Amino acid sequence: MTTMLNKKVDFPVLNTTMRGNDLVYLDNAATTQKPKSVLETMNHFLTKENGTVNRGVYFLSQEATKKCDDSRKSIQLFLNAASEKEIIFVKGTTEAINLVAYSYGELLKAGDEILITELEHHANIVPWQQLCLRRGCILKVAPITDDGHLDLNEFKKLLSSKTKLVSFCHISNSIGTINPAKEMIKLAKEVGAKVMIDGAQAVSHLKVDVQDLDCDFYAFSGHKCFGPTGIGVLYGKEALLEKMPPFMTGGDMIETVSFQSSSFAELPRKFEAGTPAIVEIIGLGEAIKYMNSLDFTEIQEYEQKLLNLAQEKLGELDVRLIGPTHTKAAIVSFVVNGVHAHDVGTILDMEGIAVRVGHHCTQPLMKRYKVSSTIRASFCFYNNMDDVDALVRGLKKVREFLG
Amino acid sequence: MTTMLNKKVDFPVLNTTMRGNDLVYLDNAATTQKPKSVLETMNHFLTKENGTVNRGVYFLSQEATKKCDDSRKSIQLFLNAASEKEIIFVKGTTEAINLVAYSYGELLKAGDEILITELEHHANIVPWQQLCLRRGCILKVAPITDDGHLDLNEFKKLLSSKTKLVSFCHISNSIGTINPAKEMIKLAKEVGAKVMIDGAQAVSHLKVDVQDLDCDFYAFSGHKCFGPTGIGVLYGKEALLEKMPPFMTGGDMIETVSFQSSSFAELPRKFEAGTPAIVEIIGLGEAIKYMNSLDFTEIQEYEQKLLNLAQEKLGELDVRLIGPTHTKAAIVSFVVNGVHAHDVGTILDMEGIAVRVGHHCTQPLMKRYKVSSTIRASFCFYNNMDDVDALVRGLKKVREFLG
Amino acid sequence: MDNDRLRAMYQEMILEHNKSPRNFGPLEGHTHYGHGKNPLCGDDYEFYLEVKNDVIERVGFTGDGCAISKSSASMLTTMVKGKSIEDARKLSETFLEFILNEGPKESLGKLKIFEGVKQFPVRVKCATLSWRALEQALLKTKHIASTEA
Amino acid sequence: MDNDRLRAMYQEMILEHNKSPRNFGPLEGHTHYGHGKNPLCGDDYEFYLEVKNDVIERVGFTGDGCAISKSSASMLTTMVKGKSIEDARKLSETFLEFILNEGPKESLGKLKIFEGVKQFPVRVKCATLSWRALEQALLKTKHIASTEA
Ligand SMILES: Cc1ncc(COP(=O)(O)O)c(C=O)c1O
Ligand SMILES: Cc1ncc(COP(=O)(O)O)c(C=O)c1O
Repeated sequence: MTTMLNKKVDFPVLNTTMRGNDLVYLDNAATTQKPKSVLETMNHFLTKENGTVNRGVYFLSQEATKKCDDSRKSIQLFLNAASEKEIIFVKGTTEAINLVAYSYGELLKAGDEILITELEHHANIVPWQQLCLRRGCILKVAPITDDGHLDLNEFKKLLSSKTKLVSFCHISNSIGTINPAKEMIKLAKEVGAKVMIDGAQAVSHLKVDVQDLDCDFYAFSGHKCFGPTGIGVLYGKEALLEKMPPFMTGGDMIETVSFQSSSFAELPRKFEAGTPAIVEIIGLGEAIKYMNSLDFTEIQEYEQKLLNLAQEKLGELDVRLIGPTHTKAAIVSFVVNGVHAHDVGTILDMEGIAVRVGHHCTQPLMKRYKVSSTIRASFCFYNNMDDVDALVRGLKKVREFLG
Repeated sequence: MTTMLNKKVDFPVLNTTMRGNDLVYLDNAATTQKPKSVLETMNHFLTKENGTVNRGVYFLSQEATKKCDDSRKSIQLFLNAASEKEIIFVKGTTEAINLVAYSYGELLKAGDEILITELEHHANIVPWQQLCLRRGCILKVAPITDDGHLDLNEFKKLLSSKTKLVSFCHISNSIGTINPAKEMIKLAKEVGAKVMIDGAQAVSHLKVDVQDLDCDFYAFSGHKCFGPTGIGVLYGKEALLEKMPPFMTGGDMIETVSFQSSSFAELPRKFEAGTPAIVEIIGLGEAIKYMNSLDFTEIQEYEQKLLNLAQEKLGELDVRLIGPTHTKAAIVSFVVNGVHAHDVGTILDMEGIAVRVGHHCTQPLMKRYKVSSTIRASFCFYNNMDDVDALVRGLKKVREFLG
Repeated sequence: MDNDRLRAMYQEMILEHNKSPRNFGPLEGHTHYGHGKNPLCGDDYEFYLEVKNDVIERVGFTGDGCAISKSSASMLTTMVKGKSIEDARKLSETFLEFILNEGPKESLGKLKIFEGVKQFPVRVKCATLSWRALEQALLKTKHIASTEA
Repeated sequence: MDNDRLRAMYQEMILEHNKSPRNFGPLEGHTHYGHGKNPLCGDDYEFYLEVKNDVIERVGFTGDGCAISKSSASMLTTMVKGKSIEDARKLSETFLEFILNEGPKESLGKLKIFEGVKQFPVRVKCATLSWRALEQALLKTKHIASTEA
């Protein structure tokens, strides 16, 4: 336990005190904190350089345009996408999935099947349900085993020539499972299905390479990887995006408009209607730069140490761990036996410890485990062993108070 | 010309120098600058208080939730909406219109008519065209007169019991026309049509009262009224929003989710899928506070003075003014005879003057006036008479250079 | 200080009701029914009342949630049993006024114990949920099959 | 300084071509056609070439746009007239290399005059638009009705 990454210094919020203690922030799966460099870049832009993009011949607008273009370029490189045209700015993972459901969905017909898994966040369930209602498609769900891993055999059995799209999370936000994405994609491709990956939880934990994965779509949210809210990314393979109709329409995404008909701009703008989230795009670009300064191998090792320590120490308490214990990200979901998660959350809050309690937008998964809610501690590389200790101390206090 | 509002001091960007001169920012219709209070509020939140909303029992999340609720409340009061349930956060006007086109659009059938005007921004044209393609509705367009005002007679003639929705801009972004919204709404209601107002340009120029207007939908963008990008508002009447199906789906907008079906949360969350644009909502709340500190009657008078001066001085040059000269906001659109707008923009930029050149996302309106582009100077209350003078000086320089 | 606030909320009696809720279980032959649900935290309770001659003769509840919501539900059932519909409604109003605003607590009896929850704004909903469900139940009579009428 | 930059871009010859574009107008009996368009600023030009035995014999253009794009289009037509397809392509390549990167200008003749545009990154597209359209035209033969073949 010698390597301490000691990254808290980069994140102003982590250096605030909370209810008299140092803040122990363990809700990283909900939203991460932002490094100083991101905050300064955004603030600098808004105080010195604010302007709109794409259309201005004047300096402020040229600079803003250039910065947004640069951010798109960094994201392309970050994901190893083949072209900048494949990087579409959206407001978050949820919009990205809805975009695909509405737009790629237009290419589907009644009887076509969409396959998801039991691990999914509501954002990767409901848009497909709605698509099925609109177009008569059928939603199939691949089950997981009791230990929280995808049941690959069942997954295979559910794949057929009817499967037009497979959509699954790279990492489960609720119990931390890391899906065997490459293998799943290979299997899906064998039956000719397209594959979408909900990467909301993945980009902050592991190195993503969309070409190596060979997925058709990949989505993530800026606010979950050290960037601002209001911005996210949909990666899509160029050839597929070309075939898809636009989702939202309006300014900036058209070529010509007449009252009779309109023609659409080239990728990526075809999918980016309206004034973009300019300062958010610039902030996300800076967050990518921050991530590029990290060594993801080191981060993974470090986070696994945190995870192991947390699982070990929680194992000594009267709690029930939910989900996998290996091949998972540093996300621990558990219930304190005999105590409701909400009460646990309140008492931890009084100690300055931020965890998430509830269903984590994965109600079907909660049902699978026969719990209505869990306590979730989700770690980031900026957490340290002291944070684990604080959590354990907090849980002991829960027992003191609630017996 | 005695009243000088002298508000530039509140806006940091306006106090920067540009190419050796004071920045003369006349592209307010594209995006406005943000007052210090908005910048500080956002920066404070991100550096000290960042957390997610709605789901956390811990302090940061509670505070963020409260601030977002407060912002929604301010917007309700600002628009004089009947309830907070009627205020839906979206990423901007474009998303707001697309939301209505997708969701209210589901209630329309083949042959139903949608009526817009010749003044509209692409954001208020293309979503309806796409809706018409999807559902077999018919798009009708009310013409304007040569002087840039809606032809009310023609508008009346186009209304019929087939008209299900009338959608028009409160103020034209391209030529500044202020539409007679109340009268248009009254006429539309007589045939039973619902009315949507694209208020992108209006909220920064005049006091909006949605109950007094009696419109069914009203949309605006945060970045055009002193708030951040990535956030906007759709106002909708509660009873109508209740009848409409959700647009985007996912986390936070559901009540229960199972793999068989899902039920949706109450308004406004039914229309707000995914993690909201938290810091942007908070920033917008602060922008509303700023606007509440202003006297809109005074602002309108002042802006009209700027407008009159600009029109008078431009009239003395060899330029052609496009659009109305009265009942309009302080937006002046013109062409310099014999010189292309793009060249004008470049030369003005060299003087530190930011204007917009192009079609302003209103190609059909440009066609109506038989121009491919115009130069648009759009004023805000923080502009002053010196800015008008600078523009005129800049235009004289254009002549010097381009003959 | 924080420990004091916690102790003020998690009173002995609250914890005791949470551990051993009264009137727990569905009620056969109920005449009124109410459902209270907080989708954000997952609290979910159902209430069953048997009302005869305007008096709540029997009451039961099922469901699950945090200590505050469960003890609130349990204490609710003990408080409204035997009360007239009118009096139950009044009690509910007084309790909600007390918890949500600055309403007086004199007439609340042992419900005063929820005062500590007011220090925890996000938890206030937990205390009010069952009372909202009661109000709903008192509005919506569930007409039971005719033999019972 | 800014005036100098402006003067460097808006050279006399550029302004002169803008005012009196050469080879302006459509070309009857053309064999090749190209269309260049910048949806952001509205520049829109069409090019017509008559190619015989691999040589551009006649050339014409129509359309509208800023001074830079129009003079670029006009000068293009004067430069490629009489050239072989091969040579026109080479000229286009050299010009684009010169404007977009740091390519040599020696062989560009009077096209060197566009050097000043490089100081205005957003205007570079205006200078390159017509050359892109030319490349497109040289790729896409427009087969004219058989009597002309
Ligand atoms: C009248 C009008 N409508 C709609 C829009 C679109 O707004 P946004 O780009 O913020 O979505 C704009 C601004 O571009 C506008 O001026
Ligand atoms: C796995 C997963 N998918 C999707 C989402 C939705 O992301 P957002 O709310 O940023 O749109 C989240 C986060 O809430 C998530 O964890």
